[in-house]
Amino acid sequence: MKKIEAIIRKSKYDEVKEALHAKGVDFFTYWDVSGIGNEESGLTYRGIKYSTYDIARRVLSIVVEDSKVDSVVETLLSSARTGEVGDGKIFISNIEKAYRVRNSDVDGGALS
Amino acid sequence: MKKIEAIIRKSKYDEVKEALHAKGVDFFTYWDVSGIGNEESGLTYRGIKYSTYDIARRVLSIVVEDSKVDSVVETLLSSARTGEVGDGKIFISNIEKAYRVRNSDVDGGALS
Amino acid sequence: MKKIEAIIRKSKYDEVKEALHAKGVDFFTYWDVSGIGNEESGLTYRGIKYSTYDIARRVLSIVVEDSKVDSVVETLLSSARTGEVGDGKIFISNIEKAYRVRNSDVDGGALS
Amino acid sequence: MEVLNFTVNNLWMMISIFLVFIMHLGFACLESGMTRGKNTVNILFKNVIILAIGLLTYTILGFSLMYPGEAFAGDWFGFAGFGVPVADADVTPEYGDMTKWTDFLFQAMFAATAATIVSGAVAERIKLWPFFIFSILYVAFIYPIVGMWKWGGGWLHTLDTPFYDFAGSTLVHSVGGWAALVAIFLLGSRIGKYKDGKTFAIAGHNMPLATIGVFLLWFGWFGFNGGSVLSADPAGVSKVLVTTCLAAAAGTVSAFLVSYIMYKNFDLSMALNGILAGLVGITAGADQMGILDSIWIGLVAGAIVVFGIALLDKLKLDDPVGAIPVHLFCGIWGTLAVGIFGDLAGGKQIVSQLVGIATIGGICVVASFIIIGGLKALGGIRVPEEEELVGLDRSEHGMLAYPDFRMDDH
Amino acid sequence: MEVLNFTVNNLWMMISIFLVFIMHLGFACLESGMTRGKNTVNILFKNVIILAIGLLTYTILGFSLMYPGEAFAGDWFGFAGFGVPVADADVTPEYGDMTKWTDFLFQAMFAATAATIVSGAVAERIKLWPFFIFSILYVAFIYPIVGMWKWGGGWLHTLDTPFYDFAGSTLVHSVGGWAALVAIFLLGSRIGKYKDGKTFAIAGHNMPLATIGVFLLWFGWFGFNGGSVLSADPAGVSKVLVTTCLAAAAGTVSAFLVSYIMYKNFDLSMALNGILAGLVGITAGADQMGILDSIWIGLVAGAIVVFGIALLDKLKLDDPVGAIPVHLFCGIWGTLAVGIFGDLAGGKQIVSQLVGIATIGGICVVASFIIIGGLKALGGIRVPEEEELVGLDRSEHGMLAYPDFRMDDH
Amino acid sequence: MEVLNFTVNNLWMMISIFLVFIMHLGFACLESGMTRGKNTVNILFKNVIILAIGLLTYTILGFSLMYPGEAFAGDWFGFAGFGVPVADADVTPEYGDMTKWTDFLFQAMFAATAATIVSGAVAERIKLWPFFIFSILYVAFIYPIVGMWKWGGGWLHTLDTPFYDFAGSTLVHSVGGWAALVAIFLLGSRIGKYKDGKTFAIAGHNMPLATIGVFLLWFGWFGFNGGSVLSADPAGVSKVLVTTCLAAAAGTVSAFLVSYIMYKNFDLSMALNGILAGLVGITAGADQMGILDSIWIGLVAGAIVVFGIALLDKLKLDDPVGAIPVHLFCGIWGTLAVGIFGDLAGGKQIVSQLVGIATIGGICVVASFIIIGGLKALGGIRVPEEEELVGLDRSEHGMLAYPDFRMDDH
Ligand SMILES: Nc1ncnc2c1ncn2[C@@H]1O[C@H](COP(=O)(O)OP(=O)(O)O)[C@@H](O)[C@H]1O
Ligand SMILES: Nc1ncnc2c1ncn2[C@@H]1O[C@H](COP(=O)(O)OP(=O)(O)O)[C@@H](O)[C@H]1O
Ligand SMILES: Nc1ncnc2c1ncn2[C@@H]1O[C@H](COP(=O)(O)OP(=O)(O)O)[C@@H](O)[C@H]1O
Repeated sequence: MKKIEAIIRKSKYDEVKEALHAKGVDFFTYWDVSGIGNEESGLTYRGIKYSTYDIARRVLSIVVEDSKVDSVVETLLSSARTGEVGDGKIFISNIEKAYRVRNSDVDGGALS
Repeated sequence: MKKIEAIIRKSKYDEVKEALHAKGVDFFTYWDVSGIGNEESGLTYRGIKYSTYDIARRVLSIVVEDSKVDSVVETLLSSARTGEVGDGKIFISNIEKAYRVRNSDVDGGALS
Repeated sequence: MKKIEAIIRKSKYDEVKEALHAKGVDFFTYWDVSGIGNEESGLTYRGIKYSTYDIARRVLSIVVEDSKVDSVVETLLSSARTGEVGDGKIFISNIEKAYRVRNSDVDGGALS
Repeated sequence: MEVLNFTVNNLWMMISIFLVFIMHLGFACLESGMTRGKNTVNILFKNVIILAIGLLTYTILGFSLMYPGEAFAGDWFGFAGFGVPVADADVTPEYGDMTKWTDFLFQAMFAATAATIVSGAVAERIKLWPFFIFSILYVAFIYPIVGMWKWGGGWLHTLDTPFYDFAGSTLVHSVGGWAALVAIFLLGSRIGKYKDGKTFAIAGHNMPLATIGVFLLWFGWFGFNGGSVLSADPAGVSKVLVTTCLAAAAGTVSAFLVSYIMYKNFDLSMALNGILAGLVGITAGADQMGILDSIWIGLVAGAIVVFGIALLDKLKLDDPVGAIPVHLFCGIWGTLAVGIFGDLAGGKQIVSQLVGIATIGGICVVASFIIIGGLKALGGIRVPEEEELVGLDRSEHGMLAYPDFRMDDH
Repeated sequence: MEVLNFTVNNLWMMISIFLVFIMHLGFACLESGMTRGKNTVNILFKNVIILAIGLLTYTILGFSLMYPGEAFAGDWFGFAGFGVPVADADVTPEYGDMTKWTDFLFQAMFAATAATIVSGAVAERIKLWPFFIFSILYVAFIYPIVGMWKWGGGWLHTLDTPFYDFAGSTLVHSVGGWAALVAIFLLGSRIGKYKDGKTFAIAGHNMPLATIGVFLLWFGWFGFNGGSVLSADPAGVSKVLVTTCLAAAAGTVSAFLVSYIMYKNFDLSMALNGILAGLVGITAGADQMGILDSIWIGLVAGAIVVFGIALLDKLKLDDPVGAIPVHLFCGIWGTLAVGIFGDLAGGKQIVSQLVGIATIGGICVVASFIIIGGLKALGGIRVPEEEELVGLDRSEHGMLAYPDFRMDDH
Repeated sequence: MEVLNFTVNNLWMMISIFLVFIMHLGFACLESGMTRGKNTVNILFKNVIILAIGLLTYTILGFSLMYPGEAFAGDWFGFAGFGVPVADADVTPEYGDMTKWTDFLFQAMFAATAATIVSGAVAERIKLWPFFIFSILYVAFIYPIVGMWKWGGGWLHTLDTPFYDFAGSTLVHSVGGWAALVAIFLLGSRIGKYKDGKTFAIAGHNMPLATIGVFLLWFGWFGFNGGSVLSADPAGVSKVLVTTCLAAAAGTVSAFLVSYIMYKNFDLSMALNGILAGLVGITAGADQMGILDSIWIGLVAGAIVVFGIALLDKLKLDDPVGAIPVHLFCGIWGTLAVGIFGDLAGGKQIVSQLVGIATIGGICVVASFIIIGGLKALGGIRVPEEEELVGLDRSEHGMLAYPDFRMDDH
């Protein structure tokens, strides 16, 4: 199994979620993070402009079987893209074991 | 070393924490996430029911030595379980190196 | 590529960020977590002292090429340190693949 | 004695000013609480600026348009000249039950309300400049001209059976409500609200803030209705306070129960809207009703608001805070109720009420269409899609509402 | 002249109505701020509905039960019939220093307070329907019947040395406090509050909200105590305002210092409770005290609240917002203080105060036991454990307090 | 008749007390909203305690120092003895237009304001005890002594062309503002505010809270300025209300536009400060100005606040909430404006105004330097760096502002 971690724009979340559902990926976990990268955001507070590189982003963590990785990545790449700097990243890492808490199912059986 | 990431119900957190402590696992990191899975939650806002699959969950990230993995997983499986859909998942992955910032201890020595 | 996950004190964040920038690490993602470890924090609420081991921390997740790992870790170790209990941990794990959403760049090319 | 009487009446009216003033904070809290956290600075900003603009335009010409004087009795339009000249006699009992200063400020505080009602309905997607331009024009011209028809002694006031609107169910609330209706029709719904024929919930971000807002509005309504007696007359004012409170209480209970029956949940936002429904409903006849009348009016208003919210969603008209059900639907209901309940009830009164509702509705709709439609044609009134998704706070203001919020421990 | 005097007194009483009204917002803010974010909608909902219910039941029978008229002087019970009939004379000086409308509404605003006090203590675990049923019964019957004993001219008022309770340390605050005590005894503590013989902190979720609540309560207390003079008498009212403020200030300082000495931290929640302690403490004798008396009463009240909170925890009685130390303990203290300080001080007065405290405490405890115990036996009063853990907002309301809160940047 | 007149005036003054009281909540909300979430409990705590301390010290000696009586007319200092003795005649028309109780409490509510102004400027880094000691000394001695110079009949009042400060642009706001200036000079800026010659934004944590604060301050200002007429005189008070509101509205618009032109964004915090700027600006001459004067004063004040904020940053003086631009700069502007606009305008008046501004500024600066400098020398006034980074809530209070906040769904 692989863990796909996608760091995306918050404003793209709904689109990404629907694209994933359309591909049958109905299981994942997400949370909000700040990202430091190429995108700059201009804020002003009491006359002080501060261009911050800290941008609000959302991380999706999706664990899937190896065979599905490519299709999920493709879905993410297309649905999360605006083409502007700051669209985010996708990182793939290995998951050695997975359990479903409810009934102790393991691995493949635990993912859905 | 392995990283055990457990995605559990927020309402089970206290129980899980105590169970972990009882097993001598006194070190971990947690944060709140939303999970998309089998559980559905019914909310209503101004007459519109929206059944959301986004459920508030908590992730525990516990890095332990290989020998301890099974016992921690067992503890998690039993203490986080309600038996209802939505109890969460546990994912195990590999950690190659660990450091303690305070004194640059590494690996096993850094985990406690 | 490796993922460096550093769990640090929130109050050290600015220093760490600057140290990373000084080393040319301009790309990472961070979020706030609670950590359970050796540090204890005394709070009081309506006369009840509760010494909590849940401390607010910040996680920095930095994906870099293998060659850069050591220098980033060193930078983190020195900039995040106060020497007091609770300075945090650094965990290294393997990343198999990385994509840039904007243009589907992969791996090394996706990291900056 | 006369002077002392004048002092007392003036004192009460000044207090009413303070109360109506605080309604602006009520609106700001309610509207920002019921919308998303990414648009909070925007809503607050609009409410702050509208109040300032409203006070200034009312000074420049609003007051003169709305109260042009006896010379224009029975007319459709009048104007007494720019500014608010205050002669020596204007601060003595000669002027009436209060000084002209008091009179002016009480009316000025009312004026900004109409535009504030709109700001809730168009929230989360309208551009700032077009909104300000619309607000200035609406508060400076439409509100006072329509107000003149009745309160300024105009034609609705001199009908055989005069149109009756004690404190403004129609003259204030519906005037705001009609503009809100036109505005959201021209603006379109927020992204994600209606999709594939289904309605989605877009929950507000801060229910305590919304609750503070509604309580402050009720608090302010003591002055809105109570002050509309225009003197401290004990019998008159205290009766108005009782009818106002009972209608609000009845509106709460009925919105609570109706929404509970319909949707099987205890919906705080419905109960809050129920309070406002009762308050708007009683406003037109607060001085004409007895205890039971008020309770009936409130009960019906509370139900109207629940059904009204559902109706708008059916029509795919997106009103994030329920401004239209509350201010327009209950405003109409309250105005009609004057013909159905209380001392003025009767067929002729109902006709007059309908005439008032229809003509005022007509001009408000037309004016709003022209102004907002014009702005839409000229430069657009809606923020670009990307800005809406990111939130107006970041895109229009470059500021966030909670930039350094901390919840250290979980 | 008489009419003008009437107008002025009535005006002051109407203002007091507004002030007491805003206390309900104060309670809503305080209670929601001092409890967890997962139960916020629930608390706000209770406060909104209770106010509406309180006003309506007081209209239907509360006012008649509490002020049944001269015929029932010295009695334990009286009833003047359903509703609030207002005759023509009732809005003239014949009725007294204010119109009957004003009188009624002022009393009605007081009434809901008692139930609101309970809502804070039972927060985070009580079921909604039983709470509403209890509140209706308590506000409709117990509060007015007990109030009649003193303010309605009943037996406590006609004692040789009449029981004295100026604005309700006992008649309002303790009446709420006793019910709160019984309720939390029957309900049990929140999960996680007491475990293995230890007490755990369950911190509230929003201290600014709690602070707003307490300031609004102080603001409202100007009307609660000041209005209880029942006329605009300059000497009387202004003295009451001074004693009220000084007791509140003294309560703040003493709760701050006592808790600092005991716990070595600057506890905002204690300072806030200290304000309320001083206010409740002075309420029974606000018109009888001098400057120094008020300061003493406040200082003691501030200490009582700090020790009271600790005491309840010792007894494993879980009161999330400190309603019982504030309203019951300081209510008792304030009532007793009338016999110790100020113009009425004396042994006989102490005895009368004790009689009042005891009999009222007795009936409140018994009535609460019957009602709440009955509800517990019938269908249960506590939400299931799982729902409590998940939070009442989600489980009972299907709504969240901050569903779209954003803190974009860290 | 005389009694009734007395009753009415006293009633108005009591209402003004309530309004000025609520300004303390306004300050608490504004200051906590405009600072970071890790220092929120600290700010709230300071505001709560300062009010209590202010009321108590004013009771003990402040009132006597500020209003020592005729005997000290034209003097620099006077003292009428400890406490606030109230003789029988003091609650009758003999005393004046209100009872001594009312007079005292109105002045006491004013007193605490000065220290509260300071608390905003020194936020997020000052230690609690030194702050409390400073506040006690400043409120107990400096504020009343300076106030005596004018309002107590002292030397500024008996100048040939008396210094004029209607409601305290200088006597309250600048007195607080000067101390704030000295304090932040001695304290230094917050970590991270100025670095390598650049200024960084440290955004506040809760803009709705700040907005509530400003609206409540405006609400309170009705009593602050309106009450300073010291009677319910219809002409006088209602005029003051109008000038106050128009200056506030003009300040809003001008701060909005100036900051929009300078920084190209719609800055809510600037608009909010603009409201306060207008209010402080009009305060010295609220009773002397006409409609146009008020608007001019507000427009200038709104611009001053925007430039003032930029100026302080240039000087590396770190004022998190803009207390100094608002209260000091606009306080000076408002005081000068009395010589420029309105009924008193003229060269001699300008000179007197300058004399007042300078002497009061002088003594405030010197006194603040001695007190705060002394505290700094003795034990330090600033929290250790680590505590500042962690936040004062955790380090000084061991409490968090939002310990259990939930935003369940994203
Ligand atoms: N090396 C990295 N490690 C972790 N997160 C990264 C890394 N590089 C980028 N990110 C995340 O991806 C987000 C988008 O990257 P950014 O450089 O702004 O845009 P783009 O990928 O279009 O060049 C960043 O805000 C950050 O959260
Ligand atoms: N493949 C996955 N990748 C990441 N997180 C997952 C995955 N599947 C489930 N989860 C997480 O686990 C939670 C519980 O899963 P759910 O399917 O609701 O219940 P159950 O495991 O009992 O069937 C989800 O809310 C989600 O946060
Ligand atoms: N085994 C672990 N797995 C995951 N996170 C850990 C682990 N051990 C420590 N942490 C994180 O590191 C933080 C600091 O650790 P702590 O033990 O308090 O200090 P120190 O490392 O100085 O002994 C903890 O708050 C926790 O977030």
